[in-house]
Amino acid sequence: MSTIQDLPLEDVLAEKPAVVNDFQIMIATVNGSGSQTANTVLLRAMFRMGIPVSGKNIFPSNIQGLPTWYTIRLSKNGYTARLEDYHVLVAMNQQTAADDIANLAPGGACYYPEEWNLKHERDDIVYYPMPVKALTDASDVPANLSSYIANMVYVGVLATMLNIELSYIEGALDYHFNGKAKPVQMNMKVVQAAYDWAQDHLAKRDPYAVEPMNATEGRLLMDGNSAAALGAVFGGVTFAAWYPITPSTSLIDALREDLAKYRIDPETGKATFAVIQAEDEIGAIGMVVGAGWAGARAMTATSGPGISLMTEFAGLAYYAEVPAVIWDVQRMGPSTGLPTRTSQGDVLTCYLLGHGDTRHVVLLPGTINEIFEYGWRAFDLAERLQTLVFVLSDLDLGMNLWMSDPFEYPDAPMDRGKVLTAEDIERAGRFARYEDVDGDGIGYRTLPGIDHPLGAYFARGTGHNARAVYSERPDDWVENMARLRRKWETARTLVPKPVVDQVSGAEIGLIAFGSTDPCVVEARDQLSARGVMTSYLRLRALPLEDTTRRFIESHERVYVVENNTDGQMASILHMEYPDLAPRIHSIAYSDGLPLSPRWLTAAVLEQEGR
Amino acid sequence: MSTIQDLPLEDVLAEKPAVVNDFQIMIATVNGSGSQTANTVLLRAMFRMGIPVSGKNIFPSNIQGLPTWYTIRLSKNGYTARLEDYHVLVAMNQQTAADDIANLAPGGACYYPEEWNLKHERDDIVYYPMPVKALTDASDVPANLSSYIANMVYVGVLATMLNIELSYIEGALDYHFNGKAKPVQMNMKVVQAAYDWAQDHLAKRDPYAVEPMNATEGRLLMDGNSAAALGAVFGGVTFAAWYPITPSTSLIDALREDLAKYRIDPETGKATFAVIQAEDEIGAIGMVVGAGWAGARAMTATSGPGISLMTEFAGLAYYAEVPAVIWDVQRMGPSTGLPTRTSQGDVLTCYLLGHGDTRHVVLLPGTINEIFEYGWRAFDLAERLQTLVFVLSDLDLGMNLWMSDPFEYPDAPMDRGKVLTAEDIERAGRFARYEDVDGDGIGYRTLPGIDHPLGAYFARGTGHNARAVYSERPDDWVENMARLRRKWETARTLVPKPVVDQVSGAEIGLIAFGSTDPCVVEARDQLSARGVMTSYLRLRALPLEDTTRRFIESHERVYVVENNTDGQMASILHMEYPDLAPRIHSIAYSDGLPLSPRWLTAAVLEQEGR
Amino acid sequence: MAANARVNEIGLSRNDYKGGVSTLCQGCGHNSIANQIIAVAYEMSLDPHQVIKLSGIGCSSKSPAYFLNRSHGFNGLHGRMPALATGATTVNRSLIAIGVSGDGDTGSIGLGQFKHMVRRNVPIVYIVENNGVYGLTKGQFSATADYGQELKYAGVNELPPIDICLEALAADASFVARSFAGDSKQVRELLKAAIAHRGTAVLDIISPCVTFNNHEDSTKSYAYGKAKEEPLHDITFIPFYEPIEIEDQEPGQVRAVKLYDGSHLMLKALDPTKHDPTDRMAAFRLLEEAREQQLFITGLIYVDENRATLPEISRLVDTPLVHLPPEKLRPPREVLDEINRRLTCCN
Amino acid sequence: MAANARVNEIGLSRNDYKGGVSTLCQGCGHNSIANQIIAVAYEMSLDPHQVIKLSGIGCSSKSPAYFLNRSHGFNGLHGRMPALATGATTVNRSLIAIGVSGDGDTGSIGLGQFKHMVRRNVPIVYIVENNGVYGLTKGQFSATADYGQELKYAGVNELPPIDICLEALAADASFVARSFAGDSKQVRELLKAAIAHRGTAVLDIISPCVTFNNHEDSTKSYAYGKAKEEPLHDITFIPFYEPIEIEDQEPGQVRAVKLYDGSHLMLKALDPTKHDPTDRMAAFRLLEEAREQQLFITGLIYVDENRATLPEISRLVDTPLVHLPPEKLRPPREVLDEINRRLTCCN
Ligand SMILES: Cc1ncc(C[n+]2csc(CCOP(=O)(O)OP(=O)(O)O)c2C)c(N)n1
Ligand SMILES: Cc1ncc(C[n+]2csc(CCOP(=O)(O)OP(=O)(O)O)c2C)c(N)n1
Ligand code: SF4
Ligand code: SF4
Ligand SMILES: [Mg+2]
Ligand SMILES: [Mg+2]
Repeated sequence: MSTIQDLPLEDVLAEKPAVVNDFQIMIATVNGSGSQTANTVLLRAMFRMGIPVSGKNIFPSNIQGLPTWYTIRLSKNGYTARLEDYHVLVAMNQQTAADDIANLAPGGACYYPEEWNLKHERDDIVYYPMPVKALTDASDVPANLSSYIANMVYVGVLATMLNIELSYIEGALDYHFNGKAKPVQMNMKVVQAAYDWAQDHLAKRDPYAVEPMNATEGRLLMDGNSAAALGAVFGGVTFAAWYPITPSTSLIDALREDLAKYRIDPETGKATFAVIQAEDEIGAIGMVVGAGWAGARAMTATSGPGISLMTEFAGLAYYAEVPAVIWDVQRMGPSTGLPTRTSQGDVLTCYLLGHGDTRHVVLLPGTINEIFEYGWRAFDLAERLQTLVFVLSDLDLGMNLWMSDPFEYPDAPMDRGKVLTAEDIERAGRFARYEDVDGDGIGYRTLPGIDHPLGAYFARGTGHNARAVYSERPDDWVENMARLRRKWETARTLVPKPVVDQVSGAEIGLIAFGSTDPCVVEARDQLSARGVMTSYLRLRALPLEDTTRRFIESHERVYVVENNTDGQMASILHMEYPDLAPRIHSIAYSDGLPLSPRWLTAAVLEQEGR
Repeated sequence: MSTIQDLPLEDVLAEKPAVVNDFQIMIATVNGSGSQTANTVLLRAMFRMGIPVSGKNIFPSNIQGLPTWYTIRLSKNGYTARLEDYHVLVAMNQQTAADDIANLAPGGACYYPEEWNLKHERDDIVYYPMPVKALTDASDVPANLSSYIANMVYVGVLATMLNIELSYIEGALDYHFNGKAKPVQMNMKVVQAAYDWAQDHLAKRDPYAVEPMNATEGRLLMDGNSAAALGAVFGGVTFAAWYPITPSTSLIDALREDLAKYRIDPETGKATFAVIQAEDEIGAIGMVVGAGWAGARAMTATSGPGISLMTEFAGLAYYAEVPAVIWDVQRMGPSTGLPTRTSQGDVLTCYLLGHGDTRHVVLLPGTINEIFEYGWRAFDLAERLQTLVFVLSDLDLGMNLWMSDPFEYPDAPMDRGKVLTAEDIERAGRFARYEDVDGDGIGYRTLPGIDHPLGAYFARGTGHNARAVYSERPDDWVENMARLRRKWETARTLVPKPVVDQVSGAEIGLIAFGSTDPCVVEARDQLSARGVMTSYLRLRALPLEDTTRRFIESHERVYVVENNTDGQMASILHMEYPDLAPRIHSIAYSDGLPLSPRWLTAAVLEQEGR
Repeated sequence: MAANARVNEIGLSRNDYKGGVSTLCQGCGHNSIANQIIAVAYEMSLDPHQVIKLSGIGCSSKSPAYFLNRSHGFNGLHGRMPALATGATTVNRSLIAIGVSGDGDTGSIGLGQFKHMVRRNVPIVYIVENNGVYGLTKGQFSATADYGQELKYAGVNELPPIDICLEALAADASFVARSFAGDSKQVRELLKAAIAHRGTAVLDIISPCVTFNNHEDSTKSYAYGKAKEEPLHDITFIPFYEPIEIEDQEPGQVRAVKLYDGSHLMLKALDPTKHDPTDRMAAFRLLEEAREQQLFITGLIYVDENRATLPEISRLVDTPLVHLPPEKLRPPREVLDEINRRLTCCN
Repeated sequence: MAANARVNEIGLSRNDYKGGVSTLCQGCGHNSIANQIIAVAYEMSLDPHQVIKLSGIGCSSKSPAYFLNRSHGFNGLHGRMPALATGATTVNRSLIAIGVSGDGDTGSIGLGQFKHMVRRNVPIVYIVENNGVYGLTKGQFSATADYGQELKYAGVNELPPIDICLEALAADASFVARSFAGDSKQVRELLKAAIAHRGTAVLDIISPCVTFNNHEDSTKSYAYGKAKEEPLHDITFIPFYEPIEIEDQEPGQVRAVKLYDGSHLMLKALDPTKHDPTDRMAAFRLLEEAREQQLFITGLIYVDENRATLPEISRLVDTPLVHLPPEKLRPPREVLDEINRRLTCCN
């Protein structure tokens, strides 16, 4: 086994006191090597120590053998944005090791398999070789299974070197394997061996360490896709149709699991739901629209390419006024783009999806809690408004683990919207599907199967009058579109309001949405440290409502921060508020990774000319 | 046969002197009744008399038996917009006769089949019964064919009553039947009989008449779809794939005819082109993209629903940088909407088509000449820019007959863009498909079949670097998108510039595009008569270029006029020029019909508070 | 006694099954089919409120507006009715779905969805009103057009036809039948069988387009020699035709039906004593042979009453999902509490 | 003598036909197929510059990056490669198109395009690397998955499989063959025949997914009884496998191939003395029988060398359209003058 090398690190370390609970770990592996368990166990162990953490998986679009990076950020201040720097590197991928090491922050620690016989080229970092092969070989796990647990070596080594009590690791493993003793034990054996080895062989020469805190009590750690699925279950979803696509697939996987758990009829053992894997996204949304029309709470989940394929049906649902929920877990576009990288690039697309004069309600959750909430609330909105509701998540929110407060039970019964019964029609003596009885632009609908001679109507994407009869009359068209406009105004009053932190005296406002929230939160602190006070409005839905107008009016300059190339939300604000457009500026960037606070701070300072 | 009734019309007519070459005729029929020949013959006859005319067909989305209206406007001033009023009614559809007559302008003339025994309820119009059945029965056309020519009765009657010499009718018939004597003769017989009958039996009691002028000499009368097809032929199109959809179908019909005429290789008798009817629009655009990639000048034509289905491929072509041309002959949306009514509702859709950060070049022809020109120029632009070029026409431009100056032969050889030969590569010793060698954002491409070991590249919609190699690297993505942005800036300099009529001292500017031009032209005269001077900019392409910015800057208020509900072009201007957005106002309307000058004048006056 | 006065088992008159006035061409086969649907629904005493009518886009797809006004209808997108049907019938398994499509709708743009619907055995009577052309867009070839057929505007079709029945069979259809719009009796019989069928019942009904499929030269017909008149008018004139109606056909017999333009369609009624419709291989053979002989087999070609339907595969509760009360849909507060407890730090 | 030093008839070494390094899983059948394409292209002395490689999206669709680096490639959209191929081969009829797709790509999302491409007889070698799952999206069932098959994450498949060969046949394919990725020799032979074929050559190659199609229970196999170990890790760990390779198979023989997880695939090599591949009816029978016996027929199932290809139907000039000089494309000025003359008022 390796001996400890002596490096002239003193100059670096001398200046650096211990850095506790405030750094980033980067674990570089290849995909298919099973590191995901090791990484999330590490993350969860520190979370259970009470330390605010966040983890991001940067993985390739293939199944096996390509570089994958996992970052774990610890932040005693509770920041969860992506840091550009990393301070502790676990280099498990020889292919990328040179780059990985080159980018390690000065003073950082580099763990790597000693089999590499790595040349220690940088003298401003600490190298820690790990006997990965030796330790796995030495484990009493059956030989054919030993490679399964190789990654546990770095878990054990890091536990020693960062000062993580093994009980936390064991707890995390227990959580990961759902309490199954055998895999927990087998993995723990390797962890323990590595831990012991490190105790004996490695001397701590870098400043990075963890310490228990009390900042995660009562919080949970979950990925957005799982939260969305759970939300949908509590939203009473009865129908989901989908077609697999990264990064939305795990949403439906979770949904199927949750439904099987919580929505099997106890009396009959049968399903109170159906989940259908369609042959493509046109099929998926078509099924969902059919189900929504028939009265179900129906949803699909997809990503950009699927959204593109749903364009025509989105227009039909808009114009025939069929409720359904579409989750777009965004990835990089245009086109197939980067299937395993994050972006907020579908904002304009979803908002306007469909040819002709089409415009959709879009929810923009920014936290795991909100994702859960919109998971059920989207159905209420869709049925109330009788239209599609898009929920925009993204790969970062959807597939990475985030801290969250516990989920809150829906605060009201399900709102099934305006659905007439046979009795209602009997009483009224008439029924006109698209009549604006209440002045809110929303007609009353009936469901197939209603037992009344006047109960049926004919849904279609072609021009129709208030009685749902085919019509090419100019006035019918104009009236119908005017009613849809009124419905849009109603939607403004029903969608979630933005979250505003208005700072008195702040000249500039920041507007953001979705997964960029952690970045904005941290950058605002950095900016304020530089003397730039900012207000902050986090959009949570389209159409916009008046809070946003007032926010913009009350700042001289407003920067719209988003993780795409074209500044799509800024464009929407420009087109919705032309009178305010000159003060609305875009700060947009997209390279596949979550936005970093350092970048945002610099971008704002630059635009502010500071 | 009918006798002439006496009506107390004197009060109406007394005030009205003869109205010559300045009124609108409305012919109400049912579709499938074959009136199209009669109507266009009438239109063309008057055109050949030297009178500026325009004709609009308002037809239902079925094949037989539903109401259809055809309007012919005569305007000695050369106006060609749709008038809301009509002054001469040919009522051939009993189903709509009541409404048709009710809407006839006071003092107008109503022709109808005497078989109806119509009650003459209005005393402010003139009724002229026509013995349609009697005259067709009396014709010596074989009985089984007589209904084919029934509509010629009103042609003959109108010829008498409006004062059209039969030689013009005959000339128009000759044109219509491509010089084939037999159908011309048979139709003329009925025309003549009706003409004679009217001479004998009808006394002129309304003021509407035509007189030869000299305002159409050297001009032609054509529908936009035919002009587009012809333009494409002169653009050297080699490949078209399509799927039938109203109102774009006749574009491809014309293209197939023209290609068969002008593009059969004289030596071999074989085709220098392929036109493939795809199984749907996804197939159509896929074939076109495949053909464009392989080096062909490839095009498709469709309408809104087809555009929706092309979304995913549009994103691929944008990002893989494949040239091709897409004609969108717009109809009413959302959804299937009104398939046989006109709209400019796909502007935003086409501009942004595709998920992710996608943005397309869009040409906006406003006249038949321009349609022809863009028919060929779109290929030059597509190949020069290596991207999709959308050409937005609409049902009004595409399917109705318009006057036009003769077509101009392309002013330059075909621009096939940056295509490397094997020799080029041999010379350079290298080839990198997406490298920005010239700083204009446009790389050099090669075509399959190039005979050089370094000549091949791999096209894809996923992330790639300058050498077209798959890449997930953040910097590759960012560089590629930055280059596409540069290409976009290059596009600005290459697309057709707007046409500007800047009126000194005009406070307000009007911006329009496409088929609304005639409406704007006429409304400007009406406005100036009301003391409102306007400048006018007609957009001819997206991306915008600086002329438009300067135009907006030089007016306090700018109104963007468009035939859709949401004011889509106004939105684009808002998002592209946020600094100018407050002065950019939307005037948008869409009811399936072309915009009327009266409506526009009123809308501007209202917004101006006058 | 007027027909209207009569009522069926559930007390409805034939009129109660009517639809709006057709806007299709006079003589269009699609109208005959709509009429047979009305007749069959009346005769079978279907509850119209339990019926849903679905369609794509096309002349054929307009049909649902012309029957069963008391039933909910959804005129969807071109070629995409199968998806709508899949969703609707899954969430309400008590509905009887009648889908009407065209050959363009099903065979061209919709082929993929059609086959996947068949494969899932979605409970629906899926009627293809097959005329070999795109009627509504004025006469282009559809994917079922005869090889070598000539149309005025579309030219000559050089592609082999897609056989809807063969496609259904290959996709494991549980019910495949073919008929001719003019054979009211057979259409009615097959409609009844289809409605009684549990899964997807594919009914390919040849329904000539009087307006655009006026082919003079068709592999379906013997040559029609009439010298063509010089056209006196253009395509915008559409003559009126009487619908074609044929008499009862003897099983096994081949019959030539004269179409509007004088061309002929060759039909052969299946002989049930000779063909076992539960034999898949026999069904393939039948279709392949008919193809070689350039004639259309009519009748019930294949049926499998045992294949599980999509709601069955999905192991749904018996109550239609859309009728489940809120308490069956939203788990109680305690369940979320328990989830939170399990998830939150640091148990 | 090193293999690299050898050159073929056009002076290229085997290396000149190589592609990039594969990023597929070790042992993936798709890699074997890519290797056979390299071998065949080399042996047939194909000019790589005249080859285009096309694909959809999926692990299989990545393959074209791993062979024939000197050929142009287009990695298109999921399920939409047929359209790209149709356009490209029509405008350049001298190209040899090799398309690689997956069963999800062709059988699920792409079924419609696939069938219409086949129907048009587009000149292309169309390979389906068929593993019954979606590899790239991690193990859902595709439309070709066995009935009753169980996957770890996707559960049990309750739908009948789509048979790519049967689908091709029903759509009037002019060349239909099936093989197994591990049978290099047969794959090579069929590839050669396919490349030599003028129209669409459909090659359905069973290519097991080592990572996700590790089914223990499959209608393709006899039961695999091994008691399952408690999983030590989750799906993110993917073991390395050696590619499966079988020895030459006797015609007519049934062979069970052991897959990575111990399950078995039943293959039956066609006996060319017993099966006439020009007999369409026989081909249907063959596929239907194999289906009933739950085994896979491998070999050339159907071929029709006479069917016209799309470029032929389109009556194209011999010169590829993309090579036509400008003067063949843009009619001269006089033509437009004449058109203007004819159109303008008032002749
Ligand atoms: C996406 C889309 N593409 C094209 C159309 C235009 N379109 C309407 S009906 C039709 C064809 C209908 O043919 P078929 O299904 O055979 O019905 P038929 O009219 O012959 O009864 C087409 C192409 C459309 N509505 N939507
Ligand atoms: C429109 C669209 N939907 C979904 C996806 C996601 N996706 C990528 S590959 C794939 C399935 C591939 O399966 P298959 O064709 O069988 O190839 P394999 O990976 O098994 O070789 C899917 C669904 C996509 N890229 N595009
Ligand atoms: S066009 Fe043909 S299919 Fe359409 S309604 Fe008329 S006859 Fe029927
Ligand atoms: S996941 Fe399966 S199909 Fe994909 S590369 Fe791995 S073994 Fe092959
Ligand atoms: Mg049809
Ligand atoms: Mg697969």
